[in-house]
Amino acid sequence: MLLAEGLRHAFGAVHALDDVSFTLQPGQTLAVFGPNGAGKTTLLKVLAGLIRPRAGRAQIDGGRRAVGWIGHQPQLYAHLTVRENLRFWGSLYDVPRADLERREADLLSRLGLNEHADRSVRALSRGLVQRVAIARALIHDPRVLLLDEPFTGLDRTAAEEFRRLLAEQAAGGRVTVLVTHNVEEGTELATDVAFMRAGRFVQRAPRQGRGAAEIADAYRRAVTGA
Amino acid sequence: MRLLKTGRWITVVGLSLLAAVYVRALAFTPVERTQGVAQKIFYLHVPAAIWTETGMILVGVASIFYLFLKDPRLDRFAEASAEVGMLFGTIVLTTGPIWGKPIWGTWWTWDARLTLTLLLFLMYVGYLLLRGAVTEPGLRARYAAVLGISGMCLVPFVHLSVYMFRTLHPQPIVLKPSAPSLPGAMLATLAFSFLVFTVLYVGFVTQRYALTLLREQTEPHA
Amino acid sequence: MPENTPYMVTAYIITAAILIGYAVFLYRRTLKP
Amino acid sequence: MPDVWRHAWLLARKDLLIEFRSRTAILSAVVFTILVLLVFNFGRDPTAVAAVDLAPSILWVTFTFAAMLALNRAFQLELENQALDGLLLAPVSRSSIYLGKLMANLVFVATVEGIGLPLFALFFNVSVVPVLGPLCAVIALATVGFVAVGTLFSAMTGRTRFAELLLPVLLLPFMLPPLIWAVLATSALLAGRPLSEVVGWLRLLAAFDIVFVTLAFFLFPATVNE
Repeated sequence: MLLAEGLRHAFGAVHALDDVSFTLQPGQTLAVFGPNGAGKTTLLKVLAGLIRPRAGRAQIDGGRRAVGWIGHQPQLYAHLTVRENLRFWGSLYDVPRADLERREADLLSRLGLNEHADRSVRALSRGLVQRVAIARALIHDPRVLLLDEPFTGLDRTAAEEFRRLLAEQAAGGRVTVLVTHNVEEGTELATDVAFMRAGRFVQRAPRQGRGAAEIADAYRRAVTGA
Repeated sequence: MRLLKTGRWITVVGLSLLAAVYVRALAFTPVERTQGVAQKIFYLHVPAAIWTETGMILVGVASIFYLFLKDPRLDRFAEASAEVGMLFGTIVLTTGPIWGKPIWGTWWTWDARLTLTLLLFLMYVGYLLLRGAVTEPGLRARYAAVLGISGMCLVPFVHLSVYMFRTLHPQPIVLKPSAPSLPGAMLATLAFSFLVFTVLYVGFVTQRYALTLLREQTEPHA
Repeated sequence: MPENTPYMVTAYIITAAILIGYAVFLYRRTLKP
Repeated sequence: MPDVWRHAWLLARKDLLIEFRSRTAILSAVVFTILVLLVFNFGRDPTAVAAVDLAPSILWVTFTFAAMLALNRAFQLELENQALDGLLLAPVSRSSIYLGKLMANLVFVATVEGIGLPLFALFFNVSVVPVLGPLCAVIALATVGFVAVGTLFSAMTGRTRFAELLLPVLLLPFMLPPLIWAVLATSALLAGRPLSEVVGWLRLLAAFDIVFVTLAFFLFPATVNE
């Protein structure tokens, strides 16, 4: 379960977060759309505990141990192999050795990375690296998944495949918060949608099966206040 | 704006007192027997050196409080104190060799006070360079605070290493724990000069602080 | 000890120059931040 | 506390694994050390200056450069792919990241020194063996001093624009006290002076290390926490 209550944060005079509150239950995926600089990444960083908010509270059951992060930067060590990366990040989250090996094998096969397991990350294509990033974010079986513009830098097919993997492997049974400025990419995954501008939720509503086009339209109306 | 005015006033008072100290040191203080007239540089060199060091310690103290309180005023003060400290360091590093030449025959001597001031000067340069290299205000303030605290903690070690290294400096006349062996008149002039440098430090820091404040208000960052 | 005088005079002038210079520098900078 | 050390060791092992796999940095540092030793050797007129007089300075200039090389790259690995954010997300205390990086840097510099010292003794036929024990103590203590402060500063300069230039400027004043004591201790040792003279400098070096490792341990979080 994820709870955000009255979150406020500012960098000097710029208001990154202006009283943001919401709660998410397991299985829910909130997609947050907003222009660049609306405070989306700050929101994610506050939820993940990277930034201490000026006011308000962000609370995740299980604390930092239960948070997985996938961003446009894969947060992997290029010189290490895929397996070494997973082993290293897993051990940082104090995953016991036996579980670590089992989860590693399971993730590698589910994400189709078996034949790349012993290649160094540097040698992999952008699409494959994103898959390793998913594996890295799931190695410690997090209850909450935070996605910061994960589709950037992926071509159409890779993005499509990446979204499929996210839907199947990642989002199931977890609380997920996806942040992006590109409405098309985020809509399929979302169970709830929120529009954010200047650090505030201008609108938040369940998706109710609305397609990307409808959401984009609602987004334009909400953000421009038309 | 009020701060700026007070800063200017204090500086004006400081500069006029400086003229008074010049007159007093040159005309009304007896000439020292062994070093002759060159000894009069002592009245400027020593107070400037004291404030160069005090400036660094104040930067360190302000930085410690900044890390706990995250109050931008402390960060602005630290920056101002560093810049003014470096200014006084320049005075020490120019008057020092000028004083050393006639007395010891060499422009640069590895004596305790000069080496210490040289190191302090390098720390100030590093501090201001670091501030210049980081644009994001919050990050810059935290980095500067970390460096400021480290700088302050280094000062005692510099004292240790410099005094142990062979020093040509005549035993520190005034700061000796036993009675200062400086005749009354000279000691009074030195105290007066120290007061002047204190006033100047306060005046400069206030103005420099107000300048940063003005700059932040006129073009707030995007 | 007349031959020491030029050193002393130079030092005094430099110190005054630095202090007054910085005061003027600050004054001008605070006029247009 | 044990967790801090365990996580630190994980981080250090990862750094060393990468370092000794790519080996470019360690080899270039060693070659650089040899180059500096050679330059001193040919730059000296053997008849005029006895090797022993110049030896301490040569040794410490070489080791200072080796330390500087290591420190310039200290956080390079973390900056690729934003791996540092990954570390900050993990339930790992910020100070253990510092300790891990400190250990990795110390091993790196110690390796270069381990190769540089015998070469130094060879090129300048300085009898190092009789005083090897205390000499290694001096080297170890001084190196910990440089690297402790250097690791803290490289965490800051790594992300600025001209990192390579800024680190030496920031570090220079902090290297001088340990350098002065190390050079004095080394020259006393090489000149065959009794051990009692050297103990004073060793104690100063130890004091410097304790103060600055502790200081860096508590200051490092401030460089990464927002």
